[in-house]
Amino acid sequence: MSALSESDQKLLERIGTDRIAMRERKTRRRNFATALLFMAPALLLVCGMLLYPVLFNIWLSFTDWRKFKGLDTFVGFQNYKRLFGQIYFAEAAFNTMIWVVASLVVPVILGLGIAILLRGVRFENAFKNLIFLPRVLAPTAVGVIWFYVYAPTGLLNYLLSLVTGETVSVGWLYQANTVTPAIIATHVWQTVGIVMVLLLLGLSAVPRDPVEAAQMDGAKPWQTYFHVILPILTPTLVVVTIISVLAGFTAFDLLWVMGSTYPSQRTLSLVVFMYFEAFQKGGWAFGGAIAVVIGVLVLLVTWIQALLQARAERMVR
Amino acid sequence: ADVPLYHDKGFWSQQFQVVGDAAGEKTGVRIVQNSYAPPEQYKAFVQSSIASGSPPDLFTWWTGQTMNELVATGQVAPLDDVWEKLVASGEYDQSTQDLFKVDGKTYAVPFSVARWVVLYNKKMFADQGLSEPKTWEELMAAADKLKAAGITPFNATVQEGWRGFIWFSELMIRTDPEAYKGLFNGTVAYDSPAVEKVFQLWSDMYAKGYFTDPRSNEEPQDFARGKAAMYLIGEWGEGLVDAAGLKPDADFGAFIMPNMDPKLPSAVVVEAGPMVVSVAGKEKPDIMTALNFWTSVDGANVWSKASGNFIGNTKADAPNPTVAKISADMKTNNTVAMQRWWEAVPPDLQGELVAELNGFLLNPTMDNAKMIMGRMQALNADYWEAKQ
Amino acid sequence: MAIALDRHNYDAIARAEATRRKGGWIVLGVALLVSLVWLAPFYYLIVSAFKSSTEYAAGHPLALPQGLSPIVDNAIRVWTDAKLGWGLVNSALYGLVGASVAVFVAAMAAFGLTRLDFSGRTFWFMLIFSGTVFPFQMYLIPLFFTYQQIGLLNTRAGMILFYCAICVPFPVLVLRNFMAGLNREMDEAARMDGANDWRVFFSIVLPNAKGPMLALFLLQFTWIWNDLLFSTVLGNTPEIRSVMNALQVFQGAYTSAGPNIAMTGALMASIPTVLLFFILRRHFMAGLSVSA
Amino acid sequence: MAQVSLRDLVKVYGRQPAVRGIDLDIQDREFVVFVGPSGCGKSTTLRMIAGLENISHGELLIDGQMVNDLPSRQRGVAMVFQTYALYPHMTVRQNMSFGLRLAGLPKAEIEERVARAVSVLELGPYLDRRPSQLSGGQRQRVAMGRAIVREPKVFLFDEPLSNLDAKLRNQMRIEIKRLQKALNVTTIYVTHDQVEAMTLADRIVVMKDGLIAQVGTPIELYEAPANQFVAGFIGAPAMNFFAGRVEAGEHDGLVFRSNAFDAVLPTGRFARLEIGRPVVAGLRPDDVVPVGHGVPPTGGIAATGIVILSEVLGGESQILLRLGEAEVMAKMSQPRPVESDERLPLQLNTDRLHLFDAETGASLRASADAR
Amino acid sequence: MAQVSLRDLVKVYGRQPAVRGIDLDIQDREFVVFVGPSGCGKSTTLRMIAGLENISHGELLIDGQMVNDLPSRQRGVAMVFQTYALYPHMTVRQNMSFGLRLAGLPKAEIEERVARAVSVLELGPYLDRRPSQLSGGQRQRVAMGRAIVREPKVFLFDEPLSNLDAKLRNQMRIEIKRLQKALNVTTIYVTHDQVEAMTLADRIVVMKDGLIAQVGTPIELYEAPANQFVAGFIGAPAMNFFAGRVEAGEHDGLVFRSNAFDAVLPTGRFARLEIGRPVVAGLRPDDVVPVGHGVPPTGGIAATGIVILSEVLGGESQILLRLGEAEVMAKMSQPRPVESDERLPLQLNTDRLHLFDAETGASLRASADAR
Ligand SMILES: Nc1ncnc2c1ncn2[C@@H]1O[C@H](COP(=O)(O)OP(=O)(O)OP(=O)(O)O)[C@@H](O)[C@H]1O
Ligand SMILES: Nc1ncnc2c1ncn2[C@@H]1O[C@H](COP(=O)(O)OP(=O)(O)OP(=O)(O)O)[C@@H](O)[C@H]1O
Ligand SMILES: [Mg+2]
Ligand SMILES: [Mg+2]
Repeated sequence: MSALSESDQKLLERIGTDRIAMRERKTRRRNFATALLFMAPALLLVCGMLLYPVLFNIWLSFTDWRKFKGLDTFVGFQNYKRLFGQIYFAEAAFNTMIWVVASLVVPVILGLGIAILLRGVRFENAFKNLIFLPRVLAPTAVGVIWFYVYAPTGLLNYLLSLVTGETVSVGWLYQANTVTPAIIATHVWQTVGIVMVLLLLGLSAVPRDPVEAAQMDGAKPWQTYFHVILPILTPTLVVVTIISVLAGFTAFDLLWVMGSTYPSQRTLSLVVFMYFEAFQKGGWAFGGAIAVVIGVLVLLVTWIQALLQARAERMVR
Repeated sequence: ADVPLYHDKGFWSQQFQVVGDAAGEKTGVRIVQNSYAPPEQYKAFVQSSIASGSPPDLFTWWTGQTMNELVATGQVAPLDDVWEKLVASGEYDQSTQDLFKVDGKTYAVPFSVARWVVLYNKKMFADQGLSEPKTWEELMAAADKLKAAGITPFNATVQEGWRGFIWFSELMIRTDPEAYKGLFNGTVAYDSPAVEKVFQLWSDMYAKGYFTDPRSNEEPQDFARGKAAMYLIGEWGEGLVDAAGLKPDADFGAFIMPNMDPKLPSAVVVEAGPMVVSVAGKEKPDIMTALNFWTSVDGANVWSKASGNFIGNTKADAPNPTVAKISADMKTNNTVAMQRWWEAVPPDLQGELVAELNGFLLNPTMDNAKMIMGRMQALNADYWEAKQ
Repeated sequence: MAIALDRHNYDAIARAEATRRKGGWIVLGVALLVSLVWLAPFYYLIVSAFKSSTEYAAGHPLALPQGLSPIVDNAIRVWTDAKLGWGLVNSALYGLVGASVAVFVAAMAAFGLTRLDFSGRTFWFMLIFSGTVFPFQMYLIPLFFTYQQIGLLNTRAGMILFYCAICVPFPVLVLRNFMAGLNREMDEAARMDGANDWRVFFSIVLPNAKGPMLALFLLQFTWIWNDLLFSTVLGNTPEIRSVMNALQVFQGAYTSAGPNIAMTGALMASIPTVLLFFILRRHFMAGLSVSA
Repeated sequence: MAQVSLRDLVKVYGRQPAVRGIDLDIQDREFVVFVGPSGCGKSTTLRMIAGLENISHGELLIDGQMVNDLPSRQRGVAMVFQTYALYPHMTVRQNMSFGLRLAGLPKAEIEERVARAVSVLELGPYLDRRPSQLSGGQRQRVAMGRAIVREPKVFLFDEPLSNLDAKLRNQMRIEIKRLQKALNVTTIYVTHDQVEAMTLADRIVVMKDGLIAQVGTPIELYEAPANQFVAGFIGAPAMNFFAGRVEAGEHDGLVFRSNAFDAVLPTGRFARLEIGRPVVAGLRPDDVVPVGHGVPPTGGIAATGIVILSEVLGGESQILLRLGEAEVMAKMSQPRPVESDERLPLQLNTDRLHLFDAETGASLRASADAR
Repeated sequence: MAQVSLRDLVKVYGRQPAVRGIDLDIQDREFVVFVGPSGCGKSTTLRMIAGLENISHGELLIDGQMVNDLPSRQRGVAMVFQTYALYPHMTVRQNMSFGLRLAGLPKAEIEERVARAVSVLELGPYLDRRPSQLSGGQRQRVAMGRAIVREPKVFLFDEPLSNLDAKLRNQMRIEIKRLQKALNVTTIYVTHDQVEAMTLADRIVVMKDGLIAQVGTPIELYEAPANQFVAGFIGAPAMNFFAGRVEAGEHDGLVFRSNAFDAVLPTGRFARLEIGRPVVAGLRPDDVVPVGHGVPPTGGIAATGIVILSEVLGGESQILLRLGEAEVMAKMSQPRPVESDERLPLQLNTDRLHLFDAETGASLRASADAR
């Protein structure tokens, strides 16, 4: 707000700012009371069912609650100390990072590629629906399907046999070097659809004119994409990126179902690790500590998102 | 009156209910089964209800260390009075009662007592002119002969992620039962010579091609399809093979695996499924009525007919030919019951150790075995050290 | 005024132009190839569900089933073993009630947040939205024990209550953006027409948010339907558990349902959402467009 | 059918004044138009009258009753919004009857009132359409219909035509004029289009920076703007301005001298003229007449302009000229083609000269309300 | 600096023709404006020239070379879009230099060209701003700058001013005119604003339904419209039309007779007139002169109109009158207030009467290109 001119200051003095402020406050208070009524159900649900558990979780991560023992003793950072000292934790954290990065990079690049490919192609809608379809399947069902696709006698090996001409029986989900890529591929198969649809929506919202202007300016199609369309698409890309990252962080169902035969399943990601420690071994407090660590990481990412998004929007709008 | 029975054996819930209904008819106290899945959730449910001081009256649990932990809470009732009558009536053996003892008191009745035996394909054995092996040498000879005929001798997989210990514990028992027991209280290390010997043996058997692809997810079906001639599994597996199309007695038989050292007493792994009663439940007559029906000959018959499971009542009908045969074999050989590795090992180590064993199945070389032994022992040592 | 509009045979020109324009075939080819990759698992799923256990083991994965009868056996096995009937009923109940209550509650909150002028709106929004910022895993343990204590564990009410709550924040975000974009003068017109706040909400804003609300309902319904994590933790008895949870039976330690059974289960559990998607896919896509 | 009085109306947003004190009496059945540049506070004033904004200070009276604290619905006002603000999910009929239904009027009465408005506005064929199925002009009419059926005491319009294209805007402007004549309701109309203001208003209120710059009939504002701002704002093309000073002329007369032209100042037309005073003279393009085109002014002075640019508009053209050192816009009726750099003889109708104080911009006319 | 020739240009969308066959030769350095109602195919034609749409049929020649199949970048054309189409993520400088950078011009040259355009367009202070930080007029100038720096042979404009408000539109119109004069580049300009067309064009192309209705200089179109459509489209307020028929008059002359007025038809002005022929007469509002206002026409007939509505615009007013049974728009200069229903004596300048065939709308003038 610009500084007030002298005459405005006089005006304010004449009419008295306090009375105005009071009147505005009264209006706002009345509005607030009404708004609170409208928000009440949502607030109750969210606070009671979502925020309370989060606080509870943070508290319990500082206790030594396990198995049959009640929730009473406060042990400070002991769980965290134990956690950070564990080699399984390091492994799970590392794998989570791989997950996050892969489920960010691959679906976004692939989704963008497919979106560009499909734009305006004949039967665009049919293709779009097909690629989106896995998204409405439950991850559990997807996990079951792909579990058998990857089985030693499953579809993938069969197809590879057809290609190579000899029998292939790789145990994709049994080996350390293939299990993560295999599950990531499934994750990608499931999530590319939504990424693609979001990007297509973004692309269709890219105004036609700057693209045509670039064409007039002498840009070849790829230059148009690179110099004009993608920069304009940045806000959508940021949204998509963040959706992908969060999906990567919290992915559980696929890892649970598809990793069930992998000897070191609990190290596949932090979430699986937490589930093991808490529910398999009854280490509630310890599991709670892992959950808090995941929470902190997710908040960090969300925060970065907010920054990126603000920047991207400032750039384009 | 209805009494609830909580369990995590969803696949047997109908069968449980058959018994429950029969109890209702016979005694007026109907058992209503409540099934939970998966097991982790079930454990969490029981653990938290105990933590809050209100455990279910009647529920299934696990034997071994898991049972010890439960008993330690003081919230389940000893059932020695019940057992006194059961043993006195001659329906149950003392050895069966021993399966449920913690510090001298008995805390459970069985809903299943399954021996871990070798199922074998009778046709394959007949084709190769083989009969039930009585000694380790005969077993190995049979394996060699089968192998030579292009038949894989043994079926073993990592299906569902928990099966890795089966052969490990069996081989431990067949070679060094004392060391086997020592594994469970920290006195024998997982990288001790006794264990290494087992891994060597196991690895050699793999090297000879004795085992099927560990990555199959259709273990019982594989056996039924003739992918292997022998299948080491709990007696409850009989029903699965049956369902997969191979008929007991006619198509396949069962025997207890012989010991490597013939001087050792005959032994078999017994997996017992315990059913426990809370302290409060013990005071309720209906609960005890239900429990009594469950363990009675009538109850056992209904259950075995419905589920194919043996609960240890020797006066009851054997649920299937396999159980009958094994019971008879045990009697003749004075076979002793051994605790299953899964129940015997501290629960906190179960998951991690069995994962390592699965890792061996997938890469059964001695090099890998050495690494695995090291890692298992590291976990084991940590655990016992923390226990001090 | 008659200017001769038919100087040419424009149909002929259009046809000539269409033949002149080539290309597009390559793109179409690539698109077909990509969609084959997407289709293969579905094909695999469906043919597997049509095979008996022996048939599955005998033939190669892509082989067509020999008959239609195995699917009936498979389906019956899935239905009885998993008590799928309950699962379907429960999931439908949770999905319908949870998603519709959540979306309506969210609409109310979004109205309060966007159409009424008061200070600190961002704070209140963040408070509601913070419900989904944390990873879902953080809710598990506390909810489980709290539910256990207050007797909500393994009750339909408990399941519905939770699904209502977890499905609120995202719709609030979307509807807040949507309602903020609605013409405010419309409210003012209604107020000048004599409407109070509730009237404005029910008669003016709500009817106009129908589109996104339906889309959100669909998204949240599928989410609830597909959820495994919470349904395994909060509702585990056969009468309470959801369809996805019911399918877990085929992963139990003592069962050995073969791939054909497991895949039949996956297929049966997926049919409702897939059907819903095909019938209402335009609304699904619309939902995505408001969320982006 | 009401008088509306604004007494020192002030609106402050936060600490920023948007309306700085408006005093105005609007007569019963009067059509008052607020004009002014963007951001000058027109809409804010209107919205205070409508009851959509709190009044920070001052009083608003409708028919003598203080209504500052009455909600909109009790003020007897109806408003037509720039965006029409139709309810998109209701049909035309429902849109128009919504307010009446809320008021709980009997069904028959509602139907009758709607029917009357529909026939006035010729909306018959569209009654069951949704707003999205209507053209811009039709929507505009529905918005008016919605206001009409409520039979308000005061009509408020906030730039109701600015979303229409030029042709439609002209047409709807005429319709609004006709309607107001027929209904005879006090009307306050906000626009920033001066053609609308000129053609519709009984009185125009020109606003600037939250204050009234001048109130008057269209002709008054055109002929006798009270200050340079109004002079420049009203009339298209805009008035030409020339900075200069007042100097002594022959016969005790005064002369305006600038780098464009010198003109003898008619006696009696201006007041408070001192010699040497810096002033700004204003001359409308209509008063810069190329010789031989249009009505030659009876008085005035001759001059020669050099054509910079000419724009033919058909029946007339607008010509930008260099006159001395200044640029001047002239209007040529019955136009002929002119070339760039052509020297064009002009007659400047200095009888109609305006003079403004160079500093304050206030008009120096003898009597500001003389025609 | 190029000639552009359109030879029977056709565009068909799907099966729907948008442009139905356009023949036109545009001279080097000529400023040609396409006007016409919405949807008549103006933009489509322009976009075919730009290379943004495939040409369905016909030939497009630039400097005699057939360019139908050349991509835009090889045609030497530059375009200014209605929405400006600036790259939102680039600064003004980057926007302007983008095309040059793509073309791989040396840095120094790029900078020089941009600097030149910037100084012409007075964009200096905004070079490092993003489009979102600019006002409408500034964006418009950047869009022009982007076209200028490429030094194209042909400039294309698609309604470049329609997103600006009235004041700015006038201002930018003059700037465009100045710029084109300075740069001297063949220019094709699309608008549906006839003031823009009249003021900017060397020649106007009036389009209707995908065809050319008339091509000519602004004055030609105004004075001698080739058909009723052009007559009604060009000129504001629009020409008044009167349906009537040709009848025999005194001295072997012919008379136009309608329910508004009768007029003797000047000999020689019209061709192909048979007695009894149904025709439409056209008379511009400028030629309906209230007696005592404006230049009294030398010829013409007297009549009396009844005022329906008058709109004062300051220096003139537009008056809607009832004349006989028809409604007529008249222009009154040096206006005085008139009342509704006032009887207003008029002079109709029937010397400037237009006649059109009632059926085809074609002009019945003796020589369509005579002034
Ligand atoms: N809600 C608000 N909060 C703060 N300032 C406001 C608000 N509404 C308007 N203003 C400010 O008040 C001043 C007057 O705004 P108003 O909308 O009345 O202008 P206007 O004359 O209607 O302009 P326009 O012709 O652009 O509609 C402007 O400076 C504007 O920025
Ligand atoms: N991409 C397209 N697909 C189908 N029809 C189109 C397309 N673009 C334009 N048209 C149609 O072609 C006709 C001419 O459109 P065009 O945009 O050239 O009109 P215009 O004269 O520029 O109108 P305006 O003044 O509204 O811009 C219209 O009927 C329009 O609907
Ligand atoms: Mg406004
Ligand atoms: Mg256009």
